[in-house]
Amino acid sequence: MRLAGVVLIALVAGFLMWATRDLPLRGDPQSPASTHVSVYYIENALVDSKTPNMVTAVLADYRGFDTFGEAVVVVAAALSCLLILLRRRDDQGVVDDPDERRRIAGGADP
Amino acid sequence: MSQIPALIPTSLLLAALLSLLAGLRSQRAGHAVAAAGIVVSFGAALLGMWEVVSTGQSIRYAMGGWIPPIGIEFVLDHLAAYMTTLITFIGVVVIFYAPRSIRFESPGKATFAYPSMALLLAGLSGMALTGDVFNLYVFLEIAALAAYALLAIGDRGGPFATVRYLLIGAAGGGFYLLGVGFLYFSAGTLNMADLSAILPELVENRAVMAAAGLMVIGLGLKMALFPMHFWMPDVYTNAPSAVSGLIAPIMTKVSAYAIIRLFLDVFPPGFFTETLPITATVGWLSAGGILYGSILAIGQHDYRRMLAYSSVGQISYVGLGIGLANPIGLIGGLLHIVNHALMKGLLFLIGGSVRLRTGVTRIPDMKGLGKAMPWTMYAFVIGALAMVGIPPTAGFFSKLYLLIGAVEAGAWIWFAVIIASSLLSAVYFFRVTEMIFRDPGSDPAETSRDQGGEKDESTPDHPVGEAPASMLIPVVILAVGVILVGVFNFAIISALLESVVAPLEG
Amino acid sequence: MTIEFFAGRYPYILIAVLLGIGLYGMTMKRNLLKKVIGMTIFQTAIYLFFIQGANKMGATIPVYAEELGTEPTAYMNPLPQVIVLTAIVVGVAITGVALSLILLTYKRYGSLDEEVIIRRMRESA
Amino acid sequence: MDQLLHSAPLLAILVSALAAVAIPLTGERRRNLRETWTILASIAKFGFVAMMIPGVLAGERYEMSLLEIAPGVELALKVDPAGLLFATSASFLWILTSFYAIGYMRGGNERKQSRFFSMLAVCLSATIGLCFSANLLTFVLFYEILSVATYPLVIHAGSEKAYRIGRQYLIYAITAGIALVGGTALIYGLTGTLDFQPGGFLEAGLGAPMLWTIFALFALGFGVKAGVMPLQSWLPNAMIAPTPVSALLHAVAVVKAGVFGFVRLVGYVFGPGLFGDMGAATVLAVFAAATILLASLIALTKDDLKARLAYSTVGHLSYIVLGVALLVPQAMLGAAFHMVTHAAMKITLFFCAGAIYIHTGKKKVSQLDGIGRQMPVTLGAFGVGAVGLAGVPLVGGFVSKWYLAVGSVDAGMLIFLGVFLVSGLLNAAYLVPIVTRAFFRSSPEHTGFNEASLLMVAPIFVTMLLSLLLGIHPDGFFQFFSISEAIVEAVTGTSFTGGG
Amino acid sequence: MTSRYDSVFLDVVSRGVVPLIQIFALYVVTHGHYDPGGGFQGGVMLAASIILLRVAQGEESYERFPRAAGLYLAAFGALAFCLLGFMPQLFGGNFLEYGYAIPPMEAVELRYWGIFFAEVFIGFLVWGALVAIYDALATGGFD
Repeated sequence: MRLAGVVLIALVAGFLMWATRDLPLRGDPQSPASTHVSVYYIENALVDSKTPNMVTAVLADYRGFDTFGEAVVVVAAALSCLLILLRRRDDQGVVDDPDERRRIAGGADP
Repeated sequence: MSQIPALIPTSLLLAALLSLLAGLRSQRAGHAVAAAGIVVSFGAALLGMWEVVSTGQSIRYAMGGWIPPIGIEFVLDHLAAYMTTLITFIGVVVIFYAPRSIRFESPGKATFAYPSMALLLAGLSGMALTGDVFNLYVFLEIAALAAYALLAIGDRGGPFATVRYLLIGAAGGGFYLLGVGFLYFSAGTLNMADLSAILPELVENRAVMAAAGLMVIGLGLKMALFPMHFWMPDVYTNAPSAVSGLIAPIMTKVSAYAIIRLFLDVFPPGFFTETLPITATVGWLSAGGILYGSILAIGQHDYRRMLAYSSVGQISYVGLGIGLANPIGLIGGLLHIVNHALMKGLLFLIGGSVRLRTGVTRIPDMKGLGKAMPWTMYAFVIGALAMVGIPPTAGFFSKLYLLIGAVEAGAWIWFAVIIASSLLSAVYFFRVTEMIFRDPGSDPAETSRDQGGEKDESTPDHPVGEAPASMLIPVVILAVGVILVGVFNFAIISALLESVVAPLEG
Repeated sequence: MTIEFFAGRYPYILIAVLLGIGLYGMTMKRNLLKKVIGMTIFQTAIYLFFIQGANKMGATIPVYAEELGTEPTAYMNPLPQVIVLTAIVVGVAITGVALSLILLTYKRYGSLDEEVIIRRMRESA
Repeated sequence: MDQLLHSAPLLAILVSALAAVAIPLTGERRRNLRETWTILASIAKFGFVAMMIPGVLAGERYEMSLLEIAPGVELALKVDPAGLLFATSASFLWILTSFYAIGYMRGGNERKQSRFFSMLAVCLSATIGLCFSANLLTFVLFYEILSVATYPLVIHAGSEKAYRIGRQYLIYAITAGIALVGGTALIYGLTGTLDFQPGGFLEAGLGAPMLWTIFALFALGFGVKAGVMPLQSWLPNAMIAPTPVSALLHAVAVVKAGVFGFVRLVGYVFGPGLFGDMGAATVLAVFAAATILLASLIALTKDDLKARLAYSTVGHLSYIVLGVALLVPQAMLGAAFHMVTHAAMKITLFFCAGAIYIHTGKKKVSQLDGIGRQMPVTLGAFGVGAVGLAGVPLVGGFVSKWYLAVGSVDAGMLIFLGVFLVSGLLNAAYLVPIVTRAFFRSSPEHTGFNEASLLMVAPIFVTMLLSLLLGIHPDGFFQFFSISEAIVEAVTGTSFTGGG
Repeated sequence: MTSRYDSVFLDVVSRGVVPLIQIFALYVVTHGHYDPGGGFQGGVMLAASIILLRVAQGEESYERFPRAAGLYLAAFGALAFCLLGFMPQLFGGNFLEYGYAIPPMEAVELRYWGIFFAEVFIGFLVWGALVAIYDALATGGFD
């Protein structure tokens, strides 16, 4: 089982190495990634938003929606940690009281 | 320019944040805000669907006004309209169901649960709408984070089950991101439309093949494709019912949807079928998953665990639709997304109602509930019939299309698998149906068999009755939905799905 | 397999190895915390993959400099950096949630060993 | 009126569906009102069905398409002679069964009566729906609804045994249903159409393996309901259901749905020509013939009255299947007509069995000595039904058996003629002694005239009269014989010059 | 003296270091246009300063930075970012299309400020969220 796992992982790593044959060489300035969309960012960041730092321009403007999503991820993480770890005494009763649980379980909607 | 595509996820995000702030003051206010936001986004999704269907054009929305591929694009096309409507609809139903159930099953967690639900829906609808492969990853993780938290707040085993899910989910997200990397470094863009223009020249490129493989593996992990499903039963067994009712119907489906989107809209035609045998692989794994899930579901004593195993099988139907890769098969798979969402949501919510009233989660203990909770149980029967695939419920038609697709593809083994699994699901669902409509207490020997599952100590001292209105109405809505989708399935197909599968024709 | 091949591609190989190590930690280790560490290594490998792809020989950081103008080859590719930034934040978020879950698991079962936890789960059920 | 006539197929289906909803809503407390719904619905349904008979005989085909349920396949209704024949007999007998069931349920003080009447109405809706289905998908749809809706009726008793039998019933029914869905998908995938065509629409070009697969799936699907051996074992067990159910569903509606499926399959999907050429007809005929003989033999051994009748049903259903499988016009005519005559006679017998049970608590044949003196009308009707099933002239069974026998001679298969004759004798052997015991042996228990309630006796009397009428003047009652002829004409293209 | 270890060194050093960290963090947040940096990086630093306080001073730190503050900060930051995204929609732009935010102003200028505020909001958000995560973890969780 353990061996099978190691073999599988080795296969994944080997697969990646196999696939990198067709990736651009390290630092190739003519790679597709460096010649297609990114050129626009480099050439226009300053013109479009007076921002010399292209990373910031891409981050907050061109792909601002990613960043917005990312911000939501952070909030979601905080919210998740609180949800997992904390318990709030609800404004509608004490939470661990069996009587309260029974009250919630029975009867119609409050 | 129509603002609808942006409105669907952002109204949910806004609702989540406001609900969080309001919830810190009053739990009820928090719920109201979250519910309002979900209803608004459901309205937006309906409007968007109306617009797409009536014009026949997809709505393209450039985020931040940057024309793709410079910026991020949201695309509300037929398929996305289909998914967002489904996602937000399930959201609406569950959010109204949730308060009572969450307060009972996860005391003290309600305040943060509603914003998390809204975030989950936002993430999923964002995944459905985005036209950018990296943006999809971001929304995938929003949905995943919210889901981890929501799934963990149920029973005792919840956190541990969720850690395992989280590790799988992180691996899935990681593989997907790695695939995005391979794609980006080969093609130089992240926009789906742009990619589909560039990739045909790169068909022989190993990196592109690796990208496709990695992305599908990643999404496959997320969608619980057999044999990567093993986290699912534990997670659903320990999650609060309202959460299972929200997550089980839509979460895995959206990952399946993402695979379909890659298959149809990103990679060149034939890439997933001929260059790399991805659809066939997905299909075979799904065929295994269908049998595995259906067989294991039979042996379960815990209602939720049974549903979880059945989910393993049911999500595989969608996978099988992908595997068939012909128009009618894929229509079957896509239709099954909606069908299964409604059925599984219905069944999980019913489990929650039963638990609220009786504290029971094990099937042998459900004896005689037909008398005590007649409406809920009739809804269960509808759900069970749909699961088995009895007309005119929704389940019948998706299976029929899958069967037809299997015939057209000449996939006789898959044909046999679908038929066999229908039989198997008949076995496990009628077992429950029979149990709930029996007279209670006629056979004490059967109730004392004990293994697995938790029975709450707080056995009810009140007479067990019908679920409260806030939980009954959502259940009834879903039950009616199951039938309506079945009867009017062709309207859905001709309005939305036929144009989706059009690239596969000829 | 020439020297140039390795010269141009050694980062990929290293990254693949790192990824393998991370995966090994995630799947083979029994301790939940070690699994999370493995997950972090796995994610790091992915960040590195993006970062090395942003690299251009002889280019500088993507902050506009008067003397370089807007010559695309003079700056590194900003987009992967943005992606990595986002991915890192996502990774941190996941790690935070994972730690919370592990904390609660430990509280309930008194162990971080997966098999021990599973055994205790069975016992209590 | 014309408008009404053209929407009659749909109305006939909907009216009982409506009743099915109204019945539980009315509830147990106002049971007279609840029973009114059943009666009204059954009469209305029969009215809707019957009003189409003249038109259909004149060559009119009432068609309706409701909505598209799959690409190129609509939920469509089409009234043709075959469907009409079945629909008329089922809906007419529902009226009688309704009265009878009210008497039965009240007499026996049964539980969950609302569910019972409601589900019965659903079953009838489904039956009429499948009669009028214009294509295979609509047919399968109603067929599955019928299977599932029968389940609550089977487990009606609520005992452990009833649940066990219900489970068995469901396994059979669901397997059959899924086989049908599979077959339907197969046909659609291969041909792209599912519409029934008189004379069939499948092509020999599909190749033998594919045709045989289709046949196997459908034979499994219909064979279960039609009780063709070796798929019959659920049917005798299902007799645990209340007698009105056994009478109407397990002697007429449900099981005939399977037989009717074979009619559709042979006549409207494969077409007699292709069905005969590929050799499936012979296979089906052999199975049916074996079923006839075996079921009759088993029936002889059964002491439980309903079990004996159940095996008799198994045998007689195979008469029809055999008649269809012989593929010659005369045999098909006999088969079609036997659907009606068997329905009339068998429902009489079941009604009698139920009346005896409710009135005296007797279930076994050996307990019936002398009961004829106590319940002469019931047992008299039983006698008529019994001799009719045996094929004695002047009762309906004779006419249909005559044509079946003639047909087997026409087909040149004298062995099947032998089967018919032997089984006729066996029929007489297992049914007639019941009557003779009842009337000619005496028992101290049964003295003095003491019939079951009028609600039960009246339907028995009516069905008995119907059986006789069908034998004396086959075309006299709603022109069943003419309709049967029309079916055969449509399927085979032969025309009959005169009536029977 | 309520710090956990009652160490003068710890107390003094933390008191001294925290403001420095925070000032540098604010610089990083606001100077993202010109240098590597921005809301995420600066926000993390801000959070780090608070966490340092928490570690060094224990209970006392809750008086300076209350338990609930993290969550509020995160929620308000995200909310502000969200509203920033909605603002252009009021004037006919798309979501996050800063160029439309305030019609009379020049689009380039608006984008500049849009980026700036986005970074600032993100800074607050990350600050609050990370502190909230730390606080939640530090409680050990309620079972």
